[in-house]
Amino acid sequence: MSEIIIKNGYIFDPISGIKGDKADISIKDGKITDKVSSKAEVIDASGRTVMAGGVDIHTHIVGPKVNLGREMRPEDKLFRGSFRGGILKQGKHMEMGFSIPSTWKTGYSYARMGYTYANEAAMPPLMAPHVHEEIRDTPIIDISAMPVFGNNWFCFEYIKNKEIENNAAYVAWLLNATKGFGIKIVNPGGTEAWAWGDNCVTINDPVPFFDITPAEIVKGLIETNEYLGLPHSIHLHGNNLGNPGCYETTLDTLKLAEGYKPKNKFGREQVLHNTHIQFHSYKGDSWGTFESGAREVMDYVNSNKNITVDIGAVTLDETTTMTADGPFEYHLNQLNHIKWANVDVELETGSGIVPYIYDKNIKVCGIQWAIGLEIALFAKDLMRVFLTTDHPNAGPFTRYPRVIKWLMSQKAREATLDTMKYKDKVIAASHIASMDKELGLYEIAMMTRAGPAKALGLSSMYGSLAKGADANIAIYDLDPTNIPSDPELIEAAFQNTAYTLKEGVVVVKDKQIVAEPHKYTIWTKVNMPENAQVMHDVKEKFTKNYTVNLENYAVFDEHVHNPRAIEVEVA
Amino acid sequence: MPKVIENVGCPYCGCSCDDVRVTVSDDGKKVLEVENVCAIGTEIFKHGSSDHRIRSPRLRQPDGSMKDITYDEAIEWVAQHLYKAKKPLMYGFGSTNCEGQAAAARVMETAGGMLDNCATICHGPSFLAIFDNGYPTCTLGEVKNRADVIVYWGSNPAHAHPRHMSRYSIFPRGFFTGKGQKKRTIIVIDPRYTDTANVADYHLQIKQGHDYELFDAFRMVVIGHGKDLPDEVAGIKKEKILEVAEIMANARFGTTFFGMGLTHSDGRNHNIDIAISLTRDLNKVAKWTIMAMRGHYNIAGPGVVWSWTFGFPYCLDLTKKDHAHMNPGETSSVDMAMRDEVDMFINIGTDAGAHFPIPAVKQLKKHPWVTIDPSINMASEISDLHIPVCICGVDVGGIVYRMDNVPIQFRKVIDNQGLLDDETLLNRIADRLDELNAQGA
Amino acid sequence: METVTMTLVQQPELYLECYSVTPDLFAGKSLAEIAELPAHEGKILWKLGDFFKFEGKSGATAAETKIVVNGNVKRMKRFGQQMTGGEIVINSDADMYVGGWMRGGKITVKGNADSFLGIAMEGGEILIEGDAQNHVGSAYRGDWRGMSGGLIRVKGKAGNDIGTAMTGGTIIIEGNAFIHVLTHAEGGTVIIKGDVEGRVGGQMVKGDAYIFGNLLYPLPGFKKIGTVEKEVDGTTYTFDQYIGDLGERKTKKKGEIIYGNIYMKI
Amino acid sequence: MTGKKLNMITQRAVEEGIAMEIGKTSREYFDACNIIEMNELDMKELGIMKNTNVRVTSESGQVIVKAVVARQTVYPGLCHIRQGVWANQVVPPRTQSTGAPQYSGFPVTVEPAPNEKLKTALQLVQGAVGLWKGE
Repeated sequence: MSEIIIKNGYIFDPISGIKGDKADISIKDGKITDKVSSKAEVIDASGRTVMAGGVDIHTHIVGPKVNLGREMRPEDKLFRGSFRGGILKQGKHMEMGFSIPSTWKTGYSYARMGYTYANEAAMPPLMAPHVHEEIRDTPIIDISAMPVFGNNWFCFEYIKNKEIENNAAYVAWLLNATKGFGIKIVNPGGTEAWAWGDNCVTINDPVPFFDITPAEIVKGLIETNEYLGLPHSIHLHGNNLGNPGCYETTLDTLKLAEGYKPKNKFGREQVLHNTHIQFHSYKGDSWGTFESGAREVMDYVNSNKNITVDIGAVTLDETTTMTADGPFEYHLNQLNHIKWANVDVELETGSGIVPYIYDKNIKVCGIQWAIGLEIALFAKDLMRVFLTTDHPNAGPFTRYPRVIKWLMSQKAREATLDTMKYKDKVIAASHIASMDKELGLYEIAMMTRAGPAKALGLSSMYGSLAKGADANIAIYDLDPTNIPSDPELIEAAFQNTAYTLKEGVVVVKDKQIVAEPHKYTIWTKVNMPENAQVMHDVKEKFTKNYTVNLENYAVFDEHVHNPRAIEVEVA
Repeated sequence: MPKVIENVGCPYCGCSCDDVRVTVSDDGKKVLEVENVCAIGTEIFKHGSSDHRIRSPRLRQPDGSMKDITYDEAIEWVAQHLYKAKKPLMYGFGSTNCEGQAAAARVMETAGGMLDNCATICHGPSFLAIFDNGYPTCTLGEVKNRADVIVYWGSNPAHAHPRHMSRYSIFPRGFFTGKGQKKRTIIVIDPRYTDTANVADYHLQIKQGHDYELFDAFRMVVIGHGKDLPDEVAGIKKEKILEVAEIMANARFGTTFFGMGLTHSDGRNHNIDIAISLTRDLNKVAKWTIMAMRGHYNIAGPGVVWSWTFGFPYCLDLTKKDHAHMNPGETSSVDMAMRDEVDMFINIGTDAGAHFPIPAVKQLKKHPWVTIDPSINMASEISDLHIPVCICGVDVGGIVYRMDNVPIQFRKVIDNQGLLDDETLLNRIADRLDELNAQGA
Repeated sequence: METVTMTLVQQPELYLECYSVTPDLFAGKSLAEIAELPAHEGKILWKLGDFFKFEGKSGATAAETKIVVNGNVKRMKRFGQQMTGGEIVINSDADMYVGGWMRGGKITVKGNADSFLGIAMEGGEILIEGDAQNHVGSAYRGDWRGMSGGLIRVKGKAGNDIGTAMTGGTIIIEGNAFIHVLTHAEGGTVIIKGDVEGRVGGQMVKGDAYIFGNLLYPLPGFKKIGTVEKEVDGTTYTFDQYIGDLGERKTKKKGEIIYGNIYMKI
Repeated sequence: MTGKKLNMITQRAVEEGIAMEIGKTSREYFDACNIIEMNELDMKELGIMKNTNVRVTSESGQVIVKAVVARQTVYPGLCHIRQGVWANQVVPPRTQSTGAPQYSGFPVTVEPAPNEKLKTALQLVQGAVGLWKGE
């Protein structure tokens, strides 16, 4: 079948340890290989940077909460079309939306940035068919979605009763029913409390009526995850997000992982992934005394190898915040008084949505921006610290190139600081001005593909240019031997690739979408004996408490688009 | 042997009940019996296997009569007319699965036209309110398991959503609501003493068209300005307002269900907008949610599908081809009809002939009119072309969105007997349009 | 100031979107270039020259350019959209979005204007000699930032949603208005010289409404606090002052609660 | 004119829902939808006998329907025609720039018309667009 050779590029592939060597990449039948015939199509990458396709470990791009965000923000689309200088139609469909792009724009934009995999960070199990409908309509990129478990009534009961085996059987059943990828936890216990208008702001606040604490939920789910040996670890958005002083809760939460070791066949080394840690690294006791806690948090992360994090960098845009952390969004809305959506989901989870403007002329926003970057700059091991904006919460994913620019260039950071109204106060409350570290392309490759792929347990398929991996490749118009002194050119290079290949098909050429080949839904199939107790419990809850029949709950096969199962055996 | 199919979704109202039991004939062509379903749902399943069902497209002839044509001919007719029209409008989708709605999006993006759904004359104002003020809501199971105070405002589920009260709101016993109706307080606000008001603890017989004032009054009480209330607001005495506001503020978990009484009266979206503001206020003192009583079993569907496709739930202007525009009042079906803004009309999965004000029907009828619908209805009987299709939930399955935006997977219960489903039909029209566009370019 | 006169020579079959008719887009262009500017009729992309003939000449900048529109352009939308300066005079009725998102300059419509007049306007001046329809100086759907500056004067009457989500600027309706004035407003001034059916200041955080005629259905959320004299549109009158919306959140300035105001002319 | 100005609304009824699914050309739909529900006091004042025909006129049209005392009662001055073909002969298409017509809360004049005949749905709709072939 088809053969391609990418010639003379500068290769950055942390999975293989290649740090900018000039080499060729061979592709055959959609996979990376070591050699191809002379008939192979040649792509000239001389003077360009070659990396594996980007892997986004945490993003909100498909599903009910994302879509309600799209629905409730027509103004996010106003004058953003080509009509007034926006994106001209390139693919099969028009591209709409800025902070919450349409599914079509989402796929096209990721591909143009050289990304080929995205992990949807929160799927309400009851709404799984919706998530899969949107996956079908998101072109080019492979997508996995993580069901949320941190406020699930079944998990509460099993963990409270210390029935890890039953909890594992339930998790396995739900991953299968929803075609989900791994265990997501959002504000453990707090979202259930929010169903009564309450919250859990420390890891020891009891969940109303359930006689369990967030700490117990997190530990129980770590044990469950390692019992099953899932490709990814638990993926945690902890308690008390976004409040001044929350870094202490974060440290308490991270310490819950102490003593746990990863158990899996996928090369994953962490037991806990703490997502968008920028939002969890705030010091101070009010908005007035708000300051960066990035150093304290990263000191802990740096010295504990069983933890990974993603940064959740603030991009200083008007965006839309959305999370399964229902109480957080309510309180955010009490601060900014823009519109507020909330969806509590029976027995499982909740969510909230509030538009938000990270205004460079507001002191707190400036400090938040600094913290996101500090997290990455303090990191000692960038294979454990990943680039995200918690899209769209801290900013749209289409700003990743801008975050890369800030990480690679102190000059760019200073230029942004200079535009802030309260520059001096931002500097006083953060570390950013004193940090002269500038990341290189190898480190960017760690943060954007190799690291996330490894943490997801998928590095044999994604985020790698090693033989046998999917031929997902980004070729950037950036010469590593001659990095431009103007940081804007770095951003421009990462915004639109010279080429993006998805499974060996050129999908972007010269910054334009040129093909929309088939794509996968990645999910985790746990093979384990049926657990009679758990199936009994499931039937009972569906009879008594759910409003959807059990037989209509699991996503029908015909509604799952191109599934690609990651198989796990549990005896 | 007749076959029993369980867990079937009911294609009638926004309750989207998924517990229907249907018995079908041995050959899979006839519905013999339907259980667990309201009186209206029963009729749909019966109609699905009726001998009177239209099974072939029909084209109006110069003498006014209708003549059977093939699907191929019908597809060609629609594609050619869409291609020629400067601003065609496709409207409907109350009775179409999401797959069909996605295919419709493709057709109208390809054609460069207007795309709208029944919400435009129904809960469209609710969308406008959601745009302006958000939507603090929940799934129906939350109401069942937690709610102790229920408000039906301008909605009459006893008639419009026959199983709503028994499955989700007033009567069911849930996890924290083991006593069912006994421990729930039901408040109905409606200018009529409806059959729903008949089962309520409180009926506030509001002066029609003055809901906004009453919401304002409730908000004053919640925020602490109860003493500043006038003696009467919208026909309701101050004492009664204070009493009911107190019940709402003391709820453990409350839900306001609202309907056409708010969306169709003066102020439209503003009546819902202020209801959302009241909901937000109540969350300072209680837990409160709000939900639109969406009419059809999948009328939430197009809003969901088109939001991820284009970013807007309805009233879409796709004429510019590389970006979408939406502004109800301008891009809404009835407004466009009355202003004579469009030059072709496709009525799909609804009956604009019966449900639009007659002046709007007359305006649209000045241009080519296509009806895509399983039934004979007013729209089909005035159209130039009627294309029959499968009924979602009867002879084709698919995903539908319940009134709380929970996706429900519908099953097919009988054989389609040669009828095309919406998705297939629309994709074939889009394929043909692609060809015409390619030839034209 | 230079003047371009555009005269209708061909009526469109449907509605024509005249988003290109702004001093900004005309400035510095020859008449032939102006005639090449785009206009949409449904999905058909036309040129302005397909419908209008052009005379005169444009100025070097928007501020130095005046556009006079002749002929019946009742079925044409979006005149003066996003303009930043200069002037447009329309000697006819005009359709929706006259002066939408306008930032500066002046528009005069000698006849009636349809809905969404001056939507999300930031500055400049609009004068409508006839009536306007709904959503005068309101916000675009979903936006909490409505009209923020400038002046809209409608000599005739207007419909519902006047100054919705307004944050600044002034709207004067010399005739009657229907319902929803300054709903959700956080600033700005609306003067209605005729009668209003109701719903003035609902959900209003801040802002000032002046009503010269009757207000048929006042909202419960407004409370009378006194009588004041105020100069409005050049003349001084005595008003009863009401504050509200007492159901809506309020901001504070120097410890004082700021209310929205309705001034009813005595 | 002997009529009286009333405020009209149109809403869903379960009878209408059932009949609609049977078919809009059915006897059931005809029976379910061509009635106006009124307050007894208004009917007395207008001299309308129960179950006799009346003429309802609005700014945008008129229709003959049968007057009944509302079971789901309306207060004096308010009347209700179930949603559907007959109601839509008089519903004003104005939308207040929202897209939704004035289905609820518009002035109509109701006057006795005991000798006028009710029209079928098809007669009304096809008649409005010049396609009605019957008498």
